[in-house]
Amino acid sequence: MRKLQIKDKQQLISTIDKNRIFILFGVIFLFMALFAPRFMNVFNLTTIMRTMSLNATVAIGFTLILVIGQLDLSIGTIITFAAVVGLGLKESVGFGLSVPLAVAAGGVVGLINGILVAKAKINSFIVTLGMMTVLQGTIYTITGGNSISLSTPDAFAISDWLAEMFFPLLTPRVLITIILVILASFGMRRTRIGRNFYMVGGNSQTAWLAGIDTDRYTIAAFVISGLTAAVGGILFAMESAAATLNMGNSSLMYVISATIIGGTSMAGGKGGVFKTFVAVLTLEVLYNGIILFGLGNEVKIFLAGVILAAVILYEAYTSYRREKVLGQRPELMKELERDREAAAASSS
Amino acid sequence: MLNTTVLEMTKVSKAFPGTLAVDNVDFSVEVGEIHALCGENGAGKSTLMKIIAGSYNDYTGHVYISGKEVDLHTPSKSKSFGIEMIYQELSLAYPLSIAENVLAGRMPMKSRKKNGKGLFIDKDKMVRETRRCLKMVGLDHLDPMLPIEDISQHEGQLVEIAKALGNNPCVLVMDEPTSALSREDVKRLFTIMRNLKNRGISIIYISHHLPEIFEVADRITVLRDGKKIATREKADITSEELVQMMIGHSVNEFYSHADHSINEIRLSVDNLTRNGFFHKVSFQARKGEVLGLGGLSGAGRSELARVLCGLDSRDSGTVQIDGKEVKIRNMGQALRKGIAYLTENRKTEGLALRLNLGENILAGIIPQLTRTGIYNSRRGFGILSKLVKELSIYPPDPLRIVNNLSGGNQQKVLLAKWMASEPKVLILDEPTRGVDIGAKMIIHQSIERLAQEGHTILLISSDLPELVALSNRILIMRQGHIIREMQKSECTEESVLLAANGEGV
Amino acid sequence: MTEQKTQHEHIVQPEMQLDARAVKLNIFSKFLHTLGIYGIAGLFVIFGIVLQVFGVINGFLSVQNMLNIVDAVALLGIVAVGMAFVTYSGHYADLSAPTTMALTGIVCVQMLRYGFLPAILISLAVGISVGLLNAVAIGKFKANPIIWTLAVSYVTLGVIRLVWVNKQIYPDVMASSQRASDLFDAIYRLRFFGKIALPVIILIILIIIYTLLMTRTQFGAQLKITGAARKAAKFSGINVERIIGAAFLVSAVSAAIGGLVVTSLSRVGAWYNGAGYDFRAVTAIVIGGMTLAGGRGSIIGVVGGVLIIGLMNNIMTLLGIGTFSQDMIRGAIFIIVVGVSAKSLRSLGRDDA
Amino acid sequence: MKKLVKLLFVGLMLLTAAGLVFAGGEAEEAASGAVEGNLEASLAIDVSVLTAADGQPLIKLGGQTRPVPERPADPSALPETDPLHWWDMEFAGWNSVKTNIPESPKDGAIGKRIVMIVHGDHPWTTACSNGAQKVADAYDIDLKIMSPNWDLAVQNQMIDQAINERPDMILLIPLDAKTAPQQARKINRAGVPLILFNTLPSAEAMDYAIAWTGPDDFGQFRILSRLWADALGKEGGVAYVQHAPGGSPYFARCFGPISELSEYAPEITVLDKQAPGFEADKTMQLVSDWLTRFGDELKGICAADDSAQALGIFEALSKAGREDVIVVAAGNSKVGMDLVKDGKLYAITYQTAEGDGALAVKTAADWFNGLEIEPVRYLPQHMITVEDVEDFYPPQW
Repeated sequence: MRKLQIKDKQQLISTIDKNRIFILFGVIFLFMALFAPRFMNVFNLTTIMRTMSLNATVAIGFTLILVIGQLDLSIGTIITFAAVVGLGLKESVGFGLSVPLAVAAGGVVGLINGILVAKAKINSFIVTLGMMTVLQGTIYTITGGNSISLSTPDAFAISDWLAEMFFPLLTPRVLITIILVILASFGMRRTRIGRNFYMVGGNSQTAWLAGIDTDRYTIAAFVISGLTAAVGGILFAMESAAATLNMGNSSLMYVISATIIGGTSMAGGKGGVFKTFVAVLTLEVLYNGIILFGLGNEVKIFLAGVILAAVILYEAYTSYRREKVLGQRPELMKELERDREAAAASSS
Repeated sequence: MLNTTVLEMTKVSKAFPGTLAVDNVDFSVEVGEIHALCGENGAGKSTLMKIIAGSYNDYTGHVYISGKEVDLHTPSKSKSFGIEMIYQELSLAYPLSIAENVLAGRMPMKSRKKNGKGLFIDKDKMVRETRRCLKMVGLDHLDPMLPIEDISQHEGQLVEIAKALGNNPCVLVMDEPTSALSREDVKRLFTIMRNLKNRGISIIYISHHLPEIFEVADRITVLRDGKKIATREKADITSEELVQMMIGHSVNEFYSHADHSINEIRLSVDNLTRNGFFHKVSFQARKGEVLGLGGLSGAGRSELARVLCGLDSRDSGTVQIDGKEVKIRNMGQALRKGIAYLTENRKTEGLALRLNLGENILAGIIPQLTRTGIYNSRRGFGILSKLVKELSIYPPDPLRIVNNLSGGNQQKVLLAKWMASEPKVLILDEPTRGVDIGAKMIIHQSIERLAQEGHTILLISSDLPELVALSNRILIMRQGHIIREMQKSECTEESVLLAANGEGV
Repeated sequence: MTEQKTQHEHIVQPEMQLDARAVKLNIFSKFLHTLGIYGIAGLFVIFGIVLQVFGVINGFLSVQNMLNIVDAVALLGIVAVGMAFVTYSGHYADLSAPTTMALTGIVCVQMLRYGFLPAILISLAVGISVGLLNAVAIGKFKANPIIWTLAVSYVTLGVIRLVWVNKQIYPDVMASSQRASDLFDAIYRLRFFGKIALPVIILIILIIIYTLLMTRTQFGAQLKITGAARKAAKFSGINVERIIGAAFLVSAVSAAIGGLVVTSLSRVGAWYNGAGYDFRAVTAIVIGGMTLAGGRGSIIGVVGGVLIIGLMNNIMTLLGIGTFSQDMIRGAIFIIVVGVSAKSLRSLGRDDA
Repeated sequence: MKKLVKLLFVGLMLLTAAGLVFAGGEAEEAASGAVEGNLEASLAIDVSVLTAADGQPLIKLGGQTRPVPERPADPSALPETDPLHWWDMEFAGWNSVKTNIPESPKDGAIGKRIVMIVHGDHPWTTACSNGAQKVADAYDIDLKIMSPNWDLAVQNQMIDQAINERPDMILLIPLDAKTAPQQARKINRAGVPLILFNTLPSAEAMDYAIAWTGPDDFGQFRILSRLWADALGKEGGVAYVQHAPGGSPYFARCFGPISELSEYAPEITVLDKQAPGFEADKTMQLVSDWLTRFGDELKGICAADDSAQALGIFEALSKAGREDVIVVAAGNSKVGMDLVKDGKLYAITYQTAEGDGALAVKTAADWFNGLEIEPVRYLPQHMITVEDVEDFYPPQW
């Protein structure tokens, strides 16, 4: 009986641990729903969804990058790059061609990152840091320092269409994001290719020995990261009907924070797209509530930092604890308990 | 038994920058045989096997499988010919589940058609298939969805074996599969191997453990310096001949039986307990004594050592050195009190592989080399050159990166690190694991000399001849308790083994 | 005994190993290996001289220009040599450096009302306490350095902005006396011999102290082993928690000093001071030959990396290359230099994988 | 256990649904109940007596407009040195075709609700908000200020939220000239009156706003450049330290002077222009390198920022012992004005931060009061030199 209880308690803790992002989301959402003025209405919730769209899309690829145990610091500039390419080419080739080109551009940047990481074996932190600088320069050069806007009726039409709520909480852009999240989440969990990414991140040596082409998966992860960043960027730019030269800059730190808060570990092999998505939603609900309370960005930055720090500390502390008890022998623990009981019995 | 050759390699070579690791080797494996591969560390065994497993794409020579010439340039290619390899170091993905590790690269997919390629993973089938594989190695009590990081190390080793068996291989390569296994598990493994053999599966078996080889192998091939020396039937060769072929000349004796004088008590441990790891351990060790710690893997010996040197915390009990109680909270304090610990995991815990020989040897005595706040590694040069010479570390170049040394020399570097710190009590945890015979002898002689000089040695070893030969007394641990103390006179390989298994008187 | 010894010498055979000297290297990585980062710096100088000889640019080879380069990178150097300890310890980078700089600066300006020296001491203490947060979480609990320092930088930024309500404060307004304000102003502007600025002197002092610290002290020697193999260091009796913590403290000290310098330069205490110095410092450190894996590189190398960045900017501006193209070139050179040096280390067998 | 989590989730969903039904209807009613006599009371309020923190009048209307030349057929075909090349940017809004602009209620500004969305946190923004608040207080307007911290996605969200609150007016500083059209259009389509201010948006955005108010960057810099050219003796080489790319200041504070001087002082040659960002040390290295490269040729520097950039410039100049280089810059930060007072900076433009916010609110009030609003309202144009710099102390930020 006793043993069962201990097991249940441990199970409870591990279940809570695994689902902590959902609980965090629930708590923050409930708090805002109860106390934040004008929070619970269709319009505001749709606003949250709309704002979340960019970072949620970008975070799909970034989660994949963390799952394979790498880092991609260039996602922020890829967002901008895709936006600039997509909108800049629209005049000459139309959206029908410029949007795929923009997405492809993101993919190409990811491909270069991936090849440098997988084949040239340079640390991804360095490759993507360098790529960030290169891309920023490229963006400024091809635009001549000029943001791009599309103030034509067809551009406005697409922009309006993307932003229009056709169902509570859903706009086409949000729907695209959600579809991508569902596809990626399902693919990562249920397909062999998806599981292989985890294998590569969990132990690339094992993966390679199991006949998984780790280089190809590493490159693929960077390409997907580039693609999702580009998709996020171009959709965002189309809805804004403009591409500014730093529109993606704030996404980098945001996406890193959200992915970590969502429970994906920097060490690789752990985490999931859906959890990251919920983490993005959580942050977005929090930020939205802060604005509704009339509080400033300083509160927002501070709270985001505290939550992130708490999550990291919690995770570090659990693995610190786990290391302490790793290898404990159950029969000896039982023996200890028997001794204690005996001692208690004899003293009473 | 059909006497057909399943795998044949002719004139196979593999060069690393600056050296020929495998030099023009011919090697063949018959259907349904257990073929042992012997040689010292660096003889080229592992490289040869990695060629078979498809780890290199730039070897030269020819490989034939069932008479057909093939290229084994990637692991997946080798797998497609039914070659499976079990690696010496665990190659499991720790955050992932057992099932995913066992079925790595061949996850079952849902599909309407039979054997058709589906898109999604069939989870039920995955669990079923994993259970089947685990059952072969006696791990069917484990939940296949448990992540590897939640199971113990020797279970991990068995999972590794289950993984290879699950692929229905026709050639199975085992690179020191028993080094982390307990005696029971080794027995079970040998049974599995014989069963496989009877089913016509060929096994290539690499081990340093000669008794094991003579127990299971049908044929033995010896490599030395990358060249093949000979292939013999087991019946045609004796242990001494085999050793001679491996090291190139004959040795008269493995171990000397020095008699240690018994002095005053140096280390006294009383009721030491770490909850869940070992309970109420008490013993005493004298100056100049080699105290052996026998037992099966997982009996709590390494855990005891870790607590003694402050790497883990204790829950109760006392430790005295030279009659004074010491409270040790970390390894730095342990060193100051005169306790040093040579870890069993050379590559992860023992050495900084990317640093050079000198830096590694001096790593433990940095405080001693620091005077008035100034650290000068040159002060350690005397100790360094003395130790390098004493242990015949090759090459004797203090600037050589340790990663580029052979396993035996790495182990010598590790021992040198602790000899440099001149400890009162030196705990050696598997000091000769995975080490070639030459290095092993040098290490043994150093241990004896240390004892003669008055150091107290706690020797943890699963190598029974070594344990029996070197120890003055042996304490047997089993499941976290010391269950017996054996004097030198009553120690034989057999008696120790029986005691460790909880049998015998 | 002696008999046995001779026997050992027999047993020791020429073993298989990678012979470093036989490894074929391409010319560039050989060059990089022998001369290190100063080889590249030398290449840049030669390039500059050639350009000047052919009249493409002028004024490159002058004392004043070289001083300008040093002046311009002194601040980056101060931050980078400190953060180098973090990289050396195998913990990538200290992303909290920029906000540590801002915090130190704004606290110092705020405290100028109590006089110059108290302000400096208090603010340095505050800056270093940020490092203490990193030291505990990363040293003791093994939190991931990148995201932990990122979180700390968020928290610090939040604190600065909450306390000073998004305002910036001025030393001459806050100071109790003109003297305090002038002294604060002089942190950046004081010049020795009319040429060499105080930050350069600070940098030189830091280089000397840090080099000694890294190569000549117990801490440095133990840090190297900790950086190269944390577990092995722990098993060698090194208190890795304290060593790693100390590395983050050194980084915080440097960032705090850098914060004072940058605040003195811009004459305002504000939350955005120091922005961008995290990635810039990493760039310099990595170009300077320190690998992210830890335990390899030197302070002198990092200074070389800093100088290369200065030289690169100088030559590109002298050539009249625009800001935008400069970014592209900088990023590309960064990847190439690091890639080649990583490759040469690998082929020398000095780095795994 | 999993069930529990699922239950929690389902509960949340239900709660959300309930909330949607509950609040699903329209957001709050527009506030302003027209009070009798409100208009007269509003019109009677005189905000011209208000002063900014620097002692200058907060709002100085009239005399700030300047002649708008004819738009050339294709401005971009002209060279960059031609002033008319910049027509679309410089005179954005003057020939806008107003679309779907709401009628003024003409019931007075008192008691109205205004949401002001700025671009991000900065001491400048704080001063700007203070100015806006002063005018709002004078009119008893309920002013709510939101700051998106320089993030476009957040600014878009704030626009949505502001629309959701149904205020009487939205005041907006677009994060970028080019994002303004769609943002303005969105507010316009929601039927909320809009005034854009500070950042000069693309011309299209002006169609959807009642007006734009703010500094005349091009105009200011044309005046500044003439002053500068006179000091330079209308000859010699000059260089430009540019604003960060991605907005009108990047062009106005560099090509404004260049195009103006191409006519006014054609002997002045442009040696280089670079955008090192707003960091003193980077600017210092840039200018040091310029001094090495151009030597005595370099006679003047025009900077887009009078604090960090200007400090970097003077550090470089003092190191090289070049007291003769004439430097002008934009803005009147404390640092910049100190430099003017010390006789280092030759001239800076007067960019009143408080006035910027104040003018926007004042224009809104005028609209509520039913007054005629010109499409573009400029802040006063003034150059601060050593002669009158004392009048602008204490600095606004």
